[in-house]
Amino acid sequence: MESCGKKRKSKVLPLEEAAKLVEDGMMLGMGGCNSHMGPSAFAREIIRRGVKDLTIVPTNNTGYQTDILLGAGCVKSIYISYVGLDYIGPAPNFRRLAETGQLDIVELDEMGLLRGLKASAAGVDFFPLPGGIMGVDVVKLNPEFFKTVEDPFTGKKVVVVPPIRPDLAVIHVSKCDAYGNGREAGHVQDLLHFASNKVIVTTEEIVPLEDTMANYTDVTIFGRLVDAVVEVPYGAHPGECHGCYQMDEAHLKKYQKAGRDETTFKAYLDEYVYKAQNHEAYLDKVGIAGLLSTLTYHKGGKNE
Amino acid sequence: MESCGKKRKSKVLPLEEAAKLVEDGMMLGMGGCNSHMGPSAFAREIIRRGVKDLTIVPTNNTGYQTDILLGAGCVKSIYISYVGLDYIGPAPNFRRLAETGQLDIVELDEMGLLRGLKASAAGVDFFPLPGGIMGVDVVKLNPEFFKTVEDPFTGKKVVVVPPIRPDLAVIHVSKCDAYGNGREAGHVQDLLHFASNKVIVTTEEIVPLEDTMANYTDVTIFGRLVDAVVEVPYGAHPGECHGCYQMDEAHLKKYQKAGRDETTFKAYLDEYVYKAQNHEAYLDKVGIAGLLSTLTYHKGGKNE
Amino acid sequence: MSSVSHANNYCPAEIMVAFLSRDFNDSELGVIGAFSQIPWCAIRVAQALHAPNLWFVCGPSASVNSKYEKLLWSTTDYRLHVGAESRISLDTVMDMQGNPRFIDFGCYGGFQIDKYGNLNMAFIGDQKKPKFRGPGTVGIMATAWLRRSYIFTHFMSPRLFVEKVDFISGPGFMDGPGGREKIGSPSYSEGPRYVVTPIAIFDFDEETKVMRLKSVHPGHTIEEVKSRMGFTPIIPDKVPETEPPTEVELELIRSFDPDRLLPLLVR
Amino acid sequence: MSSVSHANNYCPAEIMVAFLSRDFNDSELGVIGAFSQIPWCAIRVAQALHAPNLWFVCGPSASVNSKYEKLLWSTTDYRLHVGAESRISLDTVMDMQGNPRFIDFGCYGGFQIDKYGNLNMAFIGDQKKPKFRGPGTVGIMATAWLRRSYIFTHFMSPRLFVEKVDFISGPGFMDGPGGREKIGSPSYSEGPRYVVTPIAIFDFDEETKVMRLKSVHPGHTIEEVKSRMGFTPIIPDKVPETEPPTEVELELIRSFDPDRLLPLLVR
Repeated sequence: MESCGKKRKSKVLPLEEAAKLVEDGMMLGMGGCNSHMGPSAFAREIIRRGVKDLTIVPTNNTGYQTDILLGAGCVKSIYISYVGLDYIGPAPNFRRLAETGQLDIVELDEMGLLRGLKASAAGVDFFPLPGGIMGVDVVKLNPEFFKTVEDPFTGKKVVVVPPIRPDLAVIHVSKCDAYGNGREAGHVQDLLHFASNKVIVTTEEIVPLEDTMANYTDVTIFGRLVDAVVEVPYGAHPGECHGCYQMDEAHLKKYQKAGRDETTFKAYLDEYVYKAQNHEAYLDKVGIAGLLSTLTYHKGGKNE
Repeated sequence: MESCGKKRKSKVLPLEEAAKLVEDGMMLGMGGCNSHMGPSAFAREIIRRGVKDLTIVPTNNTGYQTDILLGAGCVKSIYISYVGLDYIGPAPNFRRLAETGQLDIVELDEMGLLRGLKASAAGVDFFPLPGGIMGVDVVKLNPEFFKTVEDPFTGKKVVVVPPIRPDLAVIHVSKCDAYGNGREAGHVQDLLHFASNKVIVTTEEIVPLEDTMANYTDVTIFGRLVDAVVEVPYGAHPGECHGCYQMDEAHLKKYQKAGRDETTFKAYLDEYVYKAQNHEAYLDKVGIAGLLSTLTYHKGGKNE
Repeated sequence: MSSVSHANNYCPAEIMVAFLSRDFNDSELGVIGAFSQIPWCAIRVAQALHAPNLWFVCGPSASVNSKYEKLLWSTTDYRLHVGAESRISLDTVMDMQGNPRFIDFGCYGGFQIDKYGNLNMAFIGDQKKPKFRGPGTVGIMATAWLRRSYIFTHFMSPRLFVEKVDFISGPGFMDGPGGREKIGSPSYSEGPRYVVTPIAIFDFDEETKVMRLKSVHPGHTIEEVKSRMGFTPIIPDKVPETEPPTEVELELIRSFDPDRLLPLLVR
Repeated sequence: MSSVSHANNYCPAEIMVAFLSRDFNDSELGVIGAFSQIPWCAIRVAQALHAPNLWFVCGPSASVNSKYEKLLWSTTDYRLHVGAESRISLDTVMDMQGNPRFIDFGCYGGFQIDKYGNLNMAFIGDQKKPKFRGPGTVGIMATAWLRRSYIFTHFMSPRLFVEKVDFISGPGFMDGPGGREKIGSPSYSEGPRYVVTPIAIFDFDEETKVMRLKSVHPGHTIEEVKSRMGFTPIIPDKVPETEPPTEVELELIRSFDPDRLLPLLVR
């Protein structure tokens, strides 16, 4: 008697279908921290689709997942606090395009960026920053983003930032059910999906609802806000997916080298994105040895 | 070689010692929601100490744990969004003292109260509220708390609230280790301890650090901010402690009845607080039958 | 509806549950507060009957999509974490209320409700020494922010339904047309949609924003409704009977209320 | 210290770790960012040696009091959740930076550091077409907010130590005395305390806020230090040698760095 026969609707989509939600000119929120937990497979898929003129909003640090979009010509503008490949080195396309004047960079700091996202998540018109940022260079460079109001309680001047509201956010997690309840194993970047108009979750594994319920206090992605769930094993490769696999250091070094030059990066894209026409073909190209290397926690060094 | 012999210092204090941290005139943050998860034993202990002139800041809804302080004459002023005993009925002392003009009530709503706490947690000078509160009665009644600024981005008028920063917060949890890493089993009221200058955690059980580490994603109380950890089994009684025991409905009904009148409430305090000179004596007074009744999930009704 | 078989042995709270549940749409997100037995049942019935994708947050317990089997007195009860799909912090609950993507509806009450659907949960008289002291505004300012809200009551009386509330805890249409705009409510926030009581249902006149009788529950009359109110609502020429719970609805409602709390709630 | 036996076979990063670890106090809370191998080691050594109650948050991995056994290249590595006592959301990390009760210290770097301890992580030249594009300001605006900060570098050169940074990502003393007050830094925030490099340690003159040579590591000279800087720091009449790691410290450092990453980090 407790069921009407109508079933709860799955939000699961194939990668190719979910990628169609990304339209030219969108503001796209990119999950991940450095190259960890980035929706890398999703980024490669929208490159294949030839998406243009994106504005990228990363959740603070971003790496491969954003740099590859830059190198593939998908991006017009980017909000930044950090773009880089962690200890591997600079994000090569970011640096090259910036230094040749081909990239519109909204030069923020972490606090400005994340408080802009919080303002959006909270549905408020701006967010005040702590004292100590007044007249600092990020503020001077972005007079349209950092503004000053008078604190009505003390008369003190306070810097505030406006809401940043991506049209669509893409977040990679280790586990998510078909209804969008997702679990981040490591760091918690739930802020991005609360701040965005649409949300795509890519996940290493689609888990049954029962698994969600058995671990409900670990759910960090609020399923109701999720528009599509995409199962993409190794979806963060060559970045790390917390709880699943490590960074593919060898691949990232290759990537980093290729990206320093337009020609060599085109060759990289040809090999790993265009000729590898889908995610499975990409993984084939990376090869079993490459994938297995990311499963070994203790590599290199005497303990390993 | 990894240890210097110096040991990590336990924050564990007996209830009587921890209660001494509460001083006359303090702004005291009270955890709990309605009478659930309230630091009730702690409240009774500060009544025994005869603390005066407190300003109470509850994390939104509050019940027994605050009402008993009001009835015992410990409180000068209270920030409110809700004081009541849930389905049991009105918080009797709150109502009686308010209706006889003996209580200074800062009449807020949940958003104003919790955003004030968030401003404090974030170390910012104010917090903006969503549109829709301009000129509403809570705002009119508290011109010093709800102020208006012009949004520098749109020119729109925005209502903002100042930080609320309790001198001391008291929070009850089901599990906490000796270093202050606490876990709330049900709802998450971490905001209060982030917003306060000092924090006392009362806990049903002090767990070993290993237990914390094995469940670290469920830790909601950040141990570094905690000044004292107090083991108080049945510390939320007669309220519910999520994951441990249910409300003692019979006791709360008795309490509710007693609190309607000054004389009967004095008798209640005598019986359960003053003559029961410590928490164990209180539990003795409640009796085993009363305590056991709160352990039965399915009571009353045909399924039960 | 001609082939639908209606029940006639329901209690007042059950017709209220049935009415509300039909108005909750699939894929929406509802939020319920404390003392919300009727909305809880309505959500569970809607999920089972026509809205399997309806999400709900039980505010006081912080649980999302709780699957606890039966109605409880308190929505702060930990049992409402049974079958939950996540839990949310108080700070996120605040975010949800301002965020346009988040909550579709909430259900609220008060000890005073006026003709513009404003609610009072705070006090009557002088705030420093009130004639009547209520528990406080709680989270019902949300009626200013959410996409829509429902007002529900456990009884009807002229002291509950007043011309003008003494204090607005939950903004309805404030002082009438344009009232919500004046306080800055977002344009997507329609305000209170229905007032659901044990004997009748009201909506609000599109033009004047005054409470309007929409239907009277079987067994009750317009005169009875009027006599239990402190102001006269708009009463259209034809006022239909409220559709009773169907047999299917009633069976479902009772499956969620095996302890029969609903009949105790509204007598 | 007379009875303490010092090591002499340490690498530059190891003397840096030893120096920092001695300055981290018991019961404090430190925060570390990305590419922070030296601060990570210093915290672990301090915890083991003299500050068992030192807390630390590994910002990129969001873990609190990680007990992972050995130094890793990346502080975003999931292994840093091993033995963690909690994890914190990005939003809470932001709260922590403004909240006066929270963080005692952080350790930061940049590709330009100037005589007032200002850091640049963003760019050199015209922002629209920079001569050099760095990764961005990240979270090092925190130097304006935290109780104190440390600057650490993996090398020394005149291009790193410049008279004036092209862009202030992390405020040191800005343009000198009163500089932090002008930007509104809280009064409890002392700014950068030490600059820790592979060959020397600096502090800041109390009056002028100009970087001042505090000590030179054994085997290095004042002249060498000066030759590797693009400005002349204050050089007191007597500049002592930096105290090397003790045998005990060095053994501990290496116990946390069994893979010997530190020697690779600073050559």
